[in-house]
Amino acid sequence: MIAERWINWIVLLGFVVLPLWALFADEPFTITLATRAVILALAAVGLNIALGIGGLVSLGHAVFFGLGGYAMGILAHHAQTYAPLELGPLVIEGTKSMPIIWVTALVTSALAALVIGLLSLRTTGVYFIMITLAFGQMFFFFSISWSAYGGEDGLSIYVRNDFPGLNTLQPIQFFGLCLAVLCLALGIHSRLRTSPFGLALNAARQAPERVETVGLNPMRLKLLAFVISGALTGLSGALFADLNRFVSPTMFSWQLSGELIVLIIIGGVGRLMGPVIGAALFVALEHLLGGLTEFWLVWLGVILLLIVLFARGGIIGILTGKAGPNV
Amino acid sequence: MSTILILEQVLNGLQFGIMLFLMAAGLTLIFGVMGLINLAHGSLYMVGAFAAAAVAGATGSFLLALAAALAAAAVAGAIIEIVVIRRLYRAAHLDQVLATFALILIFSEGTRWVFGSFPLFLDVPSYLSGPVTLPGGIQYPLYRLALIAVGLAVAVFLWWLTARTRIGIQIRAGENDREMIAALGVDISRLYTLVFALGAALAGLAGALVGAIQSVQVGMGEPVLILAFVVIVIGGIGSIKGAFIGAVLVGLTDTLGGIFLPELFKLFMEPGAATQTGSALASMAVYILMSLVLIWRPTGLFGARA
Amino acid sequence: MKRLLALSTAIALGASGAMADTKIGMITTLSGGGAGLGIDVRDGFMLAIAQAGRDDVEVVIEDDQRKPDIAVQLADKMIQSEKVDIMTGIIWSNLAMAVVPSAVNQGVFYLSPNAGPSALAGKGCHENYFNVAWQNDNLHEAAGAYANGTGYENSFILAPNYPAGKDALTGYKRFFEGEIANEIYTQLGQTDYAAEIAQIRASGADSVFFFLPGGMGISFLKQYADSGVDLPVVGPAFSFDQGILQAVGGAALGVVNTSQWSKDIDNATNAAFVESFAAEYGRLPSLYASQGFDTANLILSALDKASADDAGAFRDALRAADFDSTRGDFAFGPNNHPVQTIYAREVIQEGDVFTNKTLGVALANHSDAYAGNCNM
Amino acid sequence: MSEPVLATRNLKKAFGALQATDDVSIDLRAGEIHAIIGPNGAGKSTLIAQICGGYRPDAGTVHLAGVDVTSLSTAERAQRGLGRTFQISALAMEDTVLENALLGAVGHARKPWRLWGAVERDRSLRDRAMEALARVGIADLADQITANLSHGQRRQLEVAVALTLAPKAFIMDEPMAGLGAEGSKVMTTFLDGLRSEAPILLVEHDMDAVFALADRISVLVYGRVIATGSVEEIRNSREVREAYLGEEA
Repeated sequence: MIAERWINWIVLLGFVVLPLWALFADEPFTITLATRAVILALAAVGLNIALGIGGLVSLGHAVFFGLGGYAMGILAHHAQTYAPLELGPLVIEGTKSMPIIWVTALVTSALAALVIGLLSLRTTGVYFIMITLAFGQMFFFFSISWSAYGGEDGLSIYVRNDFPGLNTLQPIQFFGLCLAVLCLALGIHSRLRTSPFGLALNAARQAPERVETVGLNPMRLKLLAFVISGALTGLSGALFADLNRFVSPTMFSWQLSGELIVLIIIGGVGRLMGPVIGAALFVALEHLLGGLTEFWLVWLGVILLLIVLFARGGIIGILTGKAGPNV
Repeated sequence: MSTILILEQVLNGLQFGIMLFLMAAGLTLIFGVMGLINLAHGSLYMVGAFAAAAVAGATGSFLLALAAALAAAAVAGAIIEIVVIRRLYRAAHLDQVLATFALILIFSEGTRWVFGSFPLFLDVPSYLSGPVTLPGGIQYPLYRLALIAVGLAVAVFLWWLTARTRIGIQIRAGENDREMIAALGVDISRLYTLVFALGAALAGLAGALVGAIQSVQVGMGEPVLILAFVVIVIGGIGSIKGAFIGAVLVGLTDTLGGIFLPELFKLFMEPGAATQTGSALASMAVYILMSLVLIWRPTGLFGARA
Repeated sequence: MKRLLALSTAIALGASGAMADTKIGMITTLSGGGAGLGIDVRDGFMLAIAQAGRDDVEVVIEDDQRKPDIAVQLADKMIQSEKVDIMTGIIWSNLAMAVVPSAVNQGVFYLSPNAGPSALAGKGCHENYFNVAWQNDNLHEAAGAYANGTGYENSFILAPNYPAGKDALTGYKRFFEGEIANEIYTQLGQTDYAAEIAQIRASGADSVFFFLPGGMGISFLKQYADSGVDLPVVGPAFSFDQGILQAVGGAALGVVNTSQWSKDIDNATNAAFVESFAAEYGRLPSLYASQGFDTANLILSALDKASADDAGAFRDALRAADFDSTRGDFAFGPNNHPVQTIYAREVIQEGDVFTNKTLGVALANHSDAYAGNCNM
Repeated sequence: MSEPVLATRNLKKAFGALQATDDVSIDLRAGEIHAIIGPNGAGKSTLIAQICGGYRPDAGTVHLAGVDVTSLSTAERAQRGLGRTFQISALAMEDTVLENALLGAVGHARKPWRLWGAVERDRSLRDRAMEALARVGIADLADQITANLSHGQRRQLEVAVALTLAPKAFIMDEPMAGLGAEGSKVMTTFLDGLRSEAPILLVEHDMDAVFALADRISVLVYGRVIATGSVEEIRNSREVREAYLGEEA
């Protein structure tokens, strides 16, 4: 059995070495794949705060992913058409600057998470799963028929947005930027987990009545976790949109919410690096199996099934021999 | 808009609701008895439709096709219960979601593997095709009336099964307390397989019945699965009565919303924009309904209070 | 089928040495919902490649699962790693919008075998983007023209509430001169049309135009046929192609639909195509298959004149469209979109098989409404 | 006599036809242990839930330190000085013993919104938690996973968490259950000393412990308090013997 700490460092090291190898071997697509894994991992790290620590099984996190994506799409669209966004008296100039887009994505998805959380946290268990799904579906159908920003066709951005001091058009530089953001999010997760808030949140998942009797409100703890979680997933949405230079309603789809959960479970629920390992494996499987057979989704299904049935605690669970938290 | 048209649309809403009920009944039964979230229920619906299309194509008999749908879905249900689901009863909801999500992938692509990528043909039998004239002069397809009748019959059957039979007593006991039915000397795992197969058969029946007027294709189960979940959540998970009322509510909301919301917006917007806005809102309507119900009653209309 | 796949692999293997002069990347939908269309395009395309018997052309095929982000990722792979010269294959407008603009901006040629979003025909046109199928509005416009010719005066029109649906209704209205009884946007993926059919019955229209691709169209036609409403129906070919018709069955009989291709269009290329496709794959070709076939032949004809490395010459060779199309005359307009004849077809039954019979021309030498906005 | 620390006045709660608590008025005075006894189903758990905020009473009030807290939530009552232990352990089973105690310290310090800085490195929180563990005698188990504790050790941890809150009044639901003879003795001694810190409302089935500890006893039968008095008075009450103790005597 291997200590979790070692696994974490090895995985991070892998994310540094592999793209560097790809750079020298002139395999730019490998870098693109790695970037995709990093961004999906970031989305799942966000979800993991709500799901893994707080026990909130949200089947609607695609809402935040999509909002982040559209924050990027809409701002960059207005910048590339030189037509400011007019909201009544408020006129907003479009921008191609990543930091501004990121802040917009964070704030928008945090606000959405606050509202959705306030309404959804009245419910628990399956009802919570389903009400978050319902919010996801609302955003999905709205975005499909919202013709101002392309509806189902989505929005194409012709050139990737800028980050001061970097040439984001270079795959390796954009990858590095995404990896840095992921590391920051992992830092947040790890600090949060051991902080007084994390302790209380973790207890609120396991024994909410205990948390109440020490004078804390479990619902408010979960709400804050949901907001932080939504904001991080929103940020990943903005990066994902920049990776593809494209946003569309599929970012709001319930399958995407499902995939984020899948990533976390593959890696290990509630583990710091669970989502990262899950995302890496998922992207690798998608790429390798997809190359082997048209019916690769069958095999993906079989692999997922085996993980649920025989590998409680995901990959990290297998490697460390310790089952993860019970959600 | 004439009264007759409005009445006809209400009938359409009811009919759509009853179709949803066929799907939701099995889902809520399985959740109520075994506490299992079965995302693969839509796949069983698809299995029923494909089995019916295959048998109808080979024999030309719609009744045989229905029987095949029931049997195929029940068998598929029993198999996945024994092979996979059985290991998940004590697992967290999260594991159930993932495992049954995996089953969707396997069923959908497996079906495409076997039947190919093109939709199959399944038609309304000649003795049920065409419209009939209802009192008030409404022309209504006979087949849709038959669907309503089957749906009501299934509702009565389920009521009878749970309220009046030995199995029903066991099922209700199982909802409350697993140890208790063990104490009653019931073989729990057999009961569970049976209930799961019954729920699957209902989904298969729904798939075959609906497949005759819709498209029998891979992935047909997913949209209706989501709606069925909306239905049982509104009704209160585990409650057959809740599923019925939830289904009718969702059916009416979806149908009438699609018609009246665009008309409503035409009152104060120009027609083209009103149609689009109204339709957009209509597609969100059932989800808005569900969130409102849950905000008002966090365990649905007839769900057990926490 | 297996034989052909083996063949294409052999081409790929043979070409992976120094031989590969031209590399074509095909991104299309081969798994999940809507895979039938992608498979038809691929099979039509590969049939033409196989018939050409060239060993200097390599085709790389990838499955986009109908997901825009996957399509973008595959496009990156083809451009960055495979270094393809030409790309093709995308079925859906939303995926095309995700992939095409950035691909052509990176100097790759893109030939669309199916989607033709208006944004890429007008202001967003590009010298490296060629559409070998149709601009999205074309078949709908032809349906409007056909409705005029038949004397319809009051149409009930419906389509799903998404951009292609709006384009469809706009296209129909652009050519239809009669009244519009009602205009309805249904939900994307909707399966039950009882409410819409009731509205059609009550509307007082004399004809129905609908655009409901895939399973939506199957559901609508079956339910419409069963409802007893007997107004004539017109639609674009998408709900009446060879793959779908067998699933609709008798409900589609007699319905008129518009298409730039039909298997009975009388020319030698088409006859040979229909026969060899059926022989190779054991099924009748669809319009998607014909589009794939034409796309491949267009590429091959251009390669005969110029190497894809010589972008200017190759572009001119493509624009000349000097190949035998399955649909007869084929030329490109100023925005690299087809100028072609669109036919009205009727669904008939030949033995056990439902198929289409050409009725006549709906629109001759038709271009599109956006060409004027294109400044290339 | 000074004002009681905790007082219920005419509490009523019904579930359908069942009157779970019927006009219950109980005082808890500074420095005392007040035991609530009664047969199973007498309404003890419902009474505790109403005192702690789990149920809203149909009628009546709960006062804590002279303030009406009837309309406050469980958390707010805890903040005002109500320390509770559960009959069935409600602990974060995946966490360590220390983490459970730290949770109490976080609650007491009202620091749940600190998102930064490891909780275990916070000296004041850690000291508070360790001190509580030491007082109930499980400091050596601090790094154990709670799920691995014995039943009795979990009871001790329950009490330790309540201690970290430094409450004005303790509500203890069967703290002796599952402790065994030796453990009961230790716990009895501990609670005996604790009453000087804050009074204890004790629900307990272990009659030896009750008689050893209680200053006063209230007897709850069918949701009603049929008697309140000293140990001697309750032992000698004919009514109580008939209704309850009679069967055991």
